[in-house]
Formats: sequence, structure tokens, C-alpha cells
Amino acid sequence: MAILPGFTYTLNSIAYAAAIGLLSMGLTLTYMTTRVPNFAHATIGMIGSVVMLFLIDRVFYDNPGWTLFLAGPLLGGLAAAAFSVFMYVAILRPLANRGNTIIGLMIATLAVDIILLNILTLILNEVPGKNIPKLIGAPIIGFQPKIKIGNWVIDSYTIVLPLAAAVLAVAFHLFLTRTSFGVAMRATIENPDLASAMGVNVSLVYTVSWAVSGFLAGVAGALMAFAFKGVDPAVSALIIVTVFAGSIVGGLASVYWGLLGGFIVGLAEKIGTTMINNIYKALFVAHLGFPNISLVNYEKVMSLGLVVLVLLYAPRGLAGVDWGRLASRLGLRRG
Amino acid sequence: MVDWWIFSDSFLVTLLVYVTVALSLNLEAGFTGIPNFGKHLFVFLGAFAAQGIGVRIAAWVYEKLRPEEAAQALTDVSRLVPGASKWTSLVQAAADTDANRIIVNSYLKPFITSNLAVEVLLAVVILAVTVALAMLFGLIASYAALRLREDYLAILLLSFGELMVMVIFYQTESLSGGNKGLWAITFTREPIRFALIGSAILAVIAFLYAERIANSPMGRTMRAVRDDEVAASVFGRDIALIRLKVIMAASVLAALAGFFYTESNASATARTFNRVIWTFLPWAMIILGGMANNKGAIVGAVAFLIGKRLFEYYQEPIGQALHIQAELVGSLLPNILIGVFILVILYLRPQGILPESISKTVDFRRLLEEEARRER
Amino acid sequence: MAGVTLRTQALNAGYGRFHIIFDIDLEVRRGEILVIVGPNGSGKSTLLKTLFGLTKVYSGRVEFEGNDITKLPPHARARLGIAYLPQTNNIFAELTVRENLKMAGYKLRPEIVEERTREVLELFPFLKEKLNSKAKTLSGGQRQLLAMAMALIRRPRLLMFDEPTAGLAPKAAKEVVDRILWLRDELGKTVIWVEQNAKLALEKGDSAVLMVSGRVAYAGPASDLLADKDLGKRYLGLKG
Amino acid sequence: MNVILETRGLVKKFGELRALDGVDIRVPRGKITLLIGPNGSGKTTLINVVSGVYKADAGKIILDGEDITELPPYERFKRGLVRSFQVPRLFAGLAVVENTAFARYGNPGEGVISGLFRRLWRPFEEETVRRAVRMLSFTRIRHLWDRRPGELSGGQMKLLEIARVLMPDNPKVILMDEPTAGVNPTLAHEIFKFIRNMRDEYDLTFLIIEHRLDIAVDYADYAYAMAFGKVIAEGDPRDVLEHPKVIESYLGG
Repeated sequence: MAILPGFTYTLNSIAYAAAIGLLSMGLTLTYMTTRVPNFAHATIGMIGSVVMLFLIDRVFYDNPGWTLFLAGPLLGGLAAAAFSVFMYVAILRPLANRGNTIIGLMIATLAVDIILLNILTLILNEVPGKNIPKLIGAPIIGFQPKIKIGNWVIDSYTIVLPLAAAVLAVAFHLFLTRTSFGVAMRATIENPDLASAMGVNVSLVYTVSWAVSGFLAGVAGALMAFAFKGVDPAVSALIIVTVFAGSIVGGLASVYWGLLGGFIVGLAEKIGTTMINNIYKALFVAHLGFPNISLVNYEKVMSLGLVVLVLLYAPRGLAGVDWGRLASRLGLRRG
Repeated sequence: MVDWWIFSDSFLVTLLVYVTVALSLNLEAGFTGIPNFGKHLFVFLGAFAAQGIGVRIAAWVYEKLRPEEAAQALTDVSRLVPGASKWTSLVQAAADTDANRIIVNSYLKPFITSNLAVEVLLAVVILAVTVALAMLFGLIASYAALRLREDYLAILLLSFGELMVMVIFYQTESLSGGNKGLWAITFTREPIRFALIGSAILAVIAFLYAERIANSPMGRTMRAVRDDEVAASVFGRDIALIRLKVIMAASVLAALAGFFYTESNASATARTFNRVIWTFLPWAMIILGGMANNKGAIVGAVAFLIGKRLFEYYQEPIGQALHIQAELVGSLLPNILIGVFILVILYLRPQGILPESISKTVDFRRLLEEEARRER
Repeated sequence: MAGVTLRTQALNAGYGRFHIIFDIDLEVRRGEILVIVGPNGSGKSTLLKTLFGLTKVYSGRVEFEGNDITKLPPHARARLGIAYLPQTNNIFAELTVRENLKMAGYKLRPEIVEERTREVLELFPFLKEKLNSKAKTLSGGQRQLLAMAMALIRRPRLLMFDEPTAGLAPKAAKEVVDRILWLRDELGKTVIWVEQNAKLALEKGDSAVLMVSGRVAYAGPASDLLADKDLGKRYLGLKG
Repeated sequence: MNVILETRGLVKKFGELRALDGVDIRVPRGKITLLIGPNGSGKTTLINVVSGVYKADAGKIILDGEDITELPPYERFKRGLVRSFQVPRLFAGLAVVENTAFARYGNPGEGVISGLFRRLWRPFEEETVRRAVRMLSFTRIRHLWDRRPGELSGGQMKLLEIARVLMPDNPKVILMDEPTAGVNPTLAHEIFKFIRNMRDEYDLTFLIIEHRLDIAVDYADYAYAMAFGKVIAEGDPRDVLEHPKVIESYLGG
């Protein structure tokens, strides 16, 4: 029995991991700037899913061409960014100014999460679809251009999603290093007082970080809409745990590590769990008589397990690990 | 006018259960500063004891005491439920989502209510299981609480609660019935009365307990740990031990509340124990009432639930006015309003409505006067 | 009075409820170095922060070039021509040297920043080789000089240093001190210099303020204070 | 000399920096010992290591004959080591009298079950509160007993911090980090008078970090001076203050 999962499954897993990576990256960014762990982050991503669904229903229903993959993420990202900025400027910042503690702000993000989740659900239930009769739970996996390689038919979102993640990561990196506002953002993250003394509008930097974070989430959400059986904002409740796991594994101190952490956790959940399941079946069930149960359902244990391991052994996440020293200790490098 | 019946027995149980959960969360979050964002798990433990574990214990006792009847039950249920050949014992069948309903309602309940000794004993055992589960999971949660900063701890507890409920209990049918849930073992011929009386006693105990502890040296120590861990440890307190004790005590209260809640519904499904209604709502209640204020927690619980109930009651007219489906008014709008309400409270009173008061371990004023007299 | 860059009158300040400095009167003339010395906990750093608007002023007045700036926020004082260099965290360690210089001229027009960056690099040639390295790779002394270079991009008229030599090896410390003198001698800047190493500072400075327990215990020429044979006792507050 | 607290070769590193570089001190029983030195000389680090807030990298800490180097802070407290903080670390949600009463350890009612039984802890609690009231009147803030720390002035906060360290039963050594920082000179004198009274009345031992040497020197019995993580002088406070090495460490080369 094969230990490695199948080709399509692997593609799906990579796409899922890329989406989690984008979400973890945004979560890490706003944590680094404003120190708020945002529990509404995954639901903000769902705004992207909802936008994608409406685009398919109203515009691309008959001809889901490649422009869908441009319009969906872009509009979904912008909508999510708009909400994210609204959330920061109109809700979190005033609450912080009123003297709420970090726990108070976390509760506030939970409150926003509930409000947003229920509003999105309400919209999908109440706004009639033009072509798709019932929007809530609508399976839209078919509405995408197909890629055929020989006998393989590939869901094109699985190619677009990792690509989008790569493009956005590079674009964000260029923004952070090549534009003076990006440099100011890094400076503000490191030392807001000094940055402000240099004339940086710190509160604008914070606002922009929420916009970027929301945009990344919206893009991930728009493309991820294809991955689930039907569009239902409630899946954000499942995803947010993985996103936090990714951010914590990354260390909540670097957007790049956030992206990578999310990617690792996403892959571990999908491919890791499948491999463990296959090994279990091939070895423990077949030869040692263990009960024949599926371990695939336990994918969330994987993310929690990683979080626990990281918090116990590398409390500052992968970003905090001294890789050079680790390499020399393992004999990979002379040092 | 509101019809009195909307405050039915089952609503009252819900109210009392929430009072207990809010008081329990207040002990952790309000007094000790432990940001338990995974409260739903601890409430669910009581439900799990009543259904997943309860039916197994009851079926086992049934098989031991009335082997012929139990064998008959297994045969009967195998005829009624397709694909039943896989069960080798009634214990297995009783925890199956399809057979569970028949076995619990047609066999186990009549058996339990016919024998007072069995009934009392079973109730005691299931309550003991509830307490044991709560303490076990409390121990695990407090292990994390020893090492993590409060925001990381909150994230971890939320993930922990979410994952435990979602994975261990919800995705795995054999434990607690998965999506369909399981019927619970209930007691007396009027289970709702049992639940009402039980949850009322529990709520009273929880209040008296929380008040006594708050006004004892322990309450003062909990608040000190919350305000400054380092200073508290420099003054001789083992922070880890204090948190452990508090989480244990609070978890037992929450799990017992979950038990009586399940008793009033006669069944439970893991997915309904989500973080919105069993973590966020209790947080909303204690924030409304003022953290570290037991009376406030009760006021918060009562205010929220009555508001929510009225909303459900008026869902038809509200739905017509807003042009949305009535059932969405009942299920979605209250959540939205609770969210908005919380934001408003956080904005208006970051410290809650009722402020924290000085503890009354002893009569400070009298001692002050006595000391002043002595000095003169 | 002409030639006075900065003056305080009966200044009382602190942090929140903690009143740290009491009734401070001092003045610094244009183009001179005023050193502020005193044992730790005497309020030197708090005084400097107060001059830059980073503490709570209970009463009194601060004037810069004849204008009352007591109520101005820090960034407004920076705009008027005051640079404040805290002891630590005065550069962005995670940014490259080039980016640090860019940040220093954040609100200025790009051409101006470019031109001044070129000037500053001529003055601090060692920075040229490090332009694309992260600032955290610089040595302690180099970091202080980078902070100084960053301040100069804004062309301030008054520079205020908070213990710039703290934690530096003697050679690096000397380099930093030489640069402070050079600021006065070559660039004609006015300098306020808080220093732990009192003897060193008094040797180099023009005028001096000795702070003890939050009050001014001496104000006058630096050389007079240095020559005081009871300097040690006076410094520790044992002799009024 | 009757030594109650001793450190032997104490080392504490922060990265490259050796904040404590082999510190040996011997604190005499029943005396007020000053710990002085310029900024960054390692005084507060020493207090933090001795009280257990930081772990030592090397060396030993001996309290009344017992090696306490490896003990967590709360165990050191139980053995009689009490400390105050430079910036008062008061419990913001507790009233002044509660802040003070908390500082006495050993209440039998400090448990999630024992707390329920008033009879168990009431006598202890009454005694604790009486003592707290006495300490508050000693430090002249009794009239503020029901206020929160947030309502106090800086000086009052320092006084509360001092009242607190005097609460424990039979403290062996009281470590104080700048008890007079941020208070006016008159009050600073009063604080030191009060400390001296406590020493005389209860035969307490104090180790005090202080910068207001002009005030402190009149009250202290012994002094240690530190620079660059090492002890550079010890002895009679006035002698230590006039020691050339000490003056040099303050004035610089």
C-alpha cells in the first residue's frame, strides 16, 4: 500500500496549505503591528468566498474563464481589506483607546467574528441567487477553467492558489523593502516611538497593515471557496484554529515565517495525516491487528500537536530558532 | 404582553446552567486572570458523561442485572436497525447513533426508573464521572497555563477546546454520536424536573461557593495572581498551584452545568457545544456584569438569556418587519446583537457594569477602629 | 538674551505620579556643549526627556530659541530643530543602514534626503561599506554614530545625547566623544550631553549642570566644577 | 560578623554581558546594609537573582546557613527572604489594606476548599488584618485603607510597598530596591527613619539599593559598592562613599 497520497490529493493539499499560509501571514502582520490576535481573521477571509460566489452566480456563471481567477481574488481581497480596515479603525482602535486590555480586545475580535459570520450567513440565505438557486452551501467546484494534462483533469484553483500566494509574498516583500512606506512599516514594527519621532504616521501604518492582512485573507478565501463542498462561512470556525496554529508555529514575529508556518501546518494537516493513516493501515492494522479506523479525521490534532510542540520546545516559533546553531549542532555545518 | 410560557422549565434550566457557567468562568477569568477561551469543552464534558459514557454504563449495568432482557433488546434492535450485525454487546449498540435512541428510550429508561437503587447509584456514578473528566481536562489545561503568556494561553485554550470538541467527540461517532449525537441517560419519570431541581441546586451552590471563595483569603490571592504574577510569587505564592486549583474547581462546576443541561434536553450533540454559545456568551455575561463580580455574572447571565428568549419569541413579527425568514431571526440575529452588545459594553465600560468590590474576609472597619482605639 | 538656544525655568516633571525632577533652571548658549552629570537616579535622563517632551510636566517652562515649547509634542520639537538621541533603541536594528538613513529623512523630499545622505556619508565614511547591511551588524560605537548621522539628516540646531558612551569600549567611546566635539567645532551645533562618566564630560564640555536627587546642585562652567576638590562628595550629594 | 545572607561567586549573564561577575557579599544580621554603585553596575540584578526572579548562572546564595540557589521565588519567601520593587508592583484590583494583608503568607484559608471554612482561617485572618492596619498606620497611610493603588500618589505607593514588605512573619532579610525613588526628601528621611525603627524594634535585616546617598548614609550600618558586576568596596557607609575607587566608579575615568 502506498504511503504517499495520490496526485490530486497532493495538489489539493498544497492549495489548502497555501491558503492557510496567506491567512497566517496576515494574522501575523496585524499581531506584529497592533498586538491583537484576531479571531475574526478566517471569517474575514470568508468575505472573499462570498464575493467569489456572487461573481460566479451573477457574472461568470456561463463562462467561468481565467478572468474569474483575476476578478475573484482581487474583488474578494478588496472587500475583505475594506472590512478589515473598518474593524481596526472603527472598533479595535477606539476600544484600545478606552483602556481595554489585550483580553478585552481579543473578546472584541470574537464579537466581530460572530457578527460577521452571521451577517454573511444571513446574506447567503436571504439574497436570492440569479443562476444558483440556493447560495448557502452552493458547491462551486465546477465553475473553473479545467486544465488537462493527458488523462489528468486538474482543478485549476489548486494551481492558482499557490501561485497567488507566491506572487503576493514576493509583492509584499518588495513593498516592505523597496517603498519608503514599506520601510516605515518595518521600522514601526521594530520601534514605534522612534518611527514616530522620524515623522512616520504610526496609526496610518497600523491601518495599512490591517488592510494588507484583510486583502491577503480575502484572496485566500476567494480561491479557497472551491476547496470546500459548498460555500458556508461557518467553515471559518474550523480554519481559524489552523491559521492560529500556523502563526504560532511561525512565531508571530515575521510575516515570512507566518506564511511558511501556515504552509507547514496546512500540509501537515492534509498530507501528514494521510501519510500517518496509510502507515497505520499498512503496518498496525494489517500486521498488528489494530482496529481499522480512519485517522484522516484527526487532521486538526496535527495542528494542535504542532502548536503544543512549538510552544514547549521553541516558544518563539520557528522564527525564533537559531538555525545556524542548530545546523552546526546537527553537524550540517561546521561552526 | 409576553406569554409566561416562554419561560418554560427548559428555559429555566438553561438560565440556571448559564448562571453556573458564568460564575465558573468568572472564577477563572475575572478573579484569577486565566483567559479560558475553551470553556465550551468543559461544559461539553458534562454532556459527554451523561450521554457517551452514561449510556455505556447504563447498558453495562442492564446486561449484568438483566442479561435475558438485554439479549432480547439486542435482538430487537438488530431487527429494527439495518446493519446491526456488527454489535457484539448492548454496550456497543447503545452508543451507536442509530440504535441508541431505541435502546435508551425503550429499554434503559424503563429499567432505570423501575429500580430506585439502580437509579440513585447510576446518578452518583455519572456525576462522579463528570467530576473526574472535568478534573482530568482541567489538569491538562492548567499545564499550559503554567508556561504561557495570557494572549498565547487564550489562543491555546481556544484551540484546545475547539479541537477536543470537534475532533475527539464530533468527528468520531463511536464516542459521542458524532453529527447525530446520542440520547442521554436521564433520571426520574420527569427528567426535566430532575434537571430543573439539579441545576437550581447547582446554581445556588455555585453562587454560594464563588461568594465564599471571593471573600476568603483565597479570593484575595487569586486576584493578586491576576494583577501581578511576579509580585505574588515573590510573596510566597506558587502561581502554578493556584491556577491549577482554580481551573479544577471551575471545571467541575462547568461540567456539572453541562450535565444538567443535557439532562433537560435528554440528548446532546457535540457540535452544538461550540465556542459561540458556551464560551463567548459566558464571557459576554461576565463582562456585562463586571469581571470578578459574582452578582454581576448572574445579572449578566439573566439579562442576556431573557433578551435572547424575547427575541426568539418575537421572531415572526421581527422577521416580517425586516423581510427575512423567521427562523433566521431566531438563530442569527441574536448572535449579531450579542456581538454588537459586547462591543458597546467594551466601549462604554472597559471594566464592566458592576465594579469589583473589596472582599469581606473579616470586618475591616471594625478592626480598623479597634486598632485605632488601641493606639490612643 | 541673545545666543541662548534653550532655557528652562522652575521645571518640575516626572512620570505619572512619580515626581522626578524639581525646580530645574538651566540655559545653554548657541554653539556650546552643556554637560549634565550626576549619580544615577538623580534625574539626568528624565530631564533630557522632559526637554524633548517625553514626560509629564507639572509646572515650569521650556524655551527654545525664545519660543515657549513647554506644551509641544516631541515631533513638533523635532520639526523646530531639536534632535534627541536616546541611550538605546536609537536606530532600527532590523533595517539596513541605507533604510535607517531613509527613515531619518522620512518626511523630507527624496532629492533632499539623497543629497544629505551623500553629505552624511562623506562625514561618516565607514557607513558607506555597511549601507546594505542590517544595522544590528554594527558595533556599539558604530550604532551611536549611525544614530548621530541619522539626526544630522534633519539638520537640527540642538542635539541632545543621553549617555552616548554607555556600554562602549574605551576606544569606541572616544570616537563618539570626538564626534560630539566635532559637532560643535566643525558644524557649530549646540549640544546637551548627559554623561555617566562625569570627569570625561566635564573635561570636554563648556558648561555643566550637576544633578543630585532631582535638583540642580551646580550650574556653571564645566571647568570650575571639574576643579572642585570636593567634586566626589558633591557628586554623591554628601556636600551641599 | 554575624552573617545572615551570603552570596558566593554569583554570576548572571545576559547574552554577552556579565551583569553579575562573581559577586560575594555577606549581609550582617540585624543591620541596615546599603548597596550602591553607578548605573548598570548590577545592583538590581543582584536583588533579582537573590530573590529568585532571575536564575543565577553560577555561584551560590546562602540564607541563614541554607543553600537557596535553586529554589523558586516563593520558596525563598517562605524561608524569610522578602523584597520590594523599585517601581512598586502593587495589585491594582486590591484595596490598600488587601494589598498589605496579602503579603503575609500561611493563611490556612488559601485553598479552593479550605477557603470555604471561615472557622479555619478567621483567627489568622483577623491577626493579619490587624497587623496590616498597624503597618499602614506606621507608614501613615491608614486613612487610605480602602483605596485602590491607582488612587494613590507616587509617594503613597512607595509607602504601601514598604508596609507590604514588613508584613511577613519573621522575615530574615528584607531586600529593598530604591525605597525612596520618586518621593520628596522629607518623606525619604521619614522612610529611612521608619526602616531604622523596624530594625531596632524587630531586629530585622535590611539590604537596600539606594541612590540618595546623602540621605541614606545617615541610617545605614554597612555598605557594599558595586561596579561592572563586581563588588569594589565594602565597610562603613561613609568610608565606602569616600573610597577613591567608588568615587571613580561614579565619576568615570
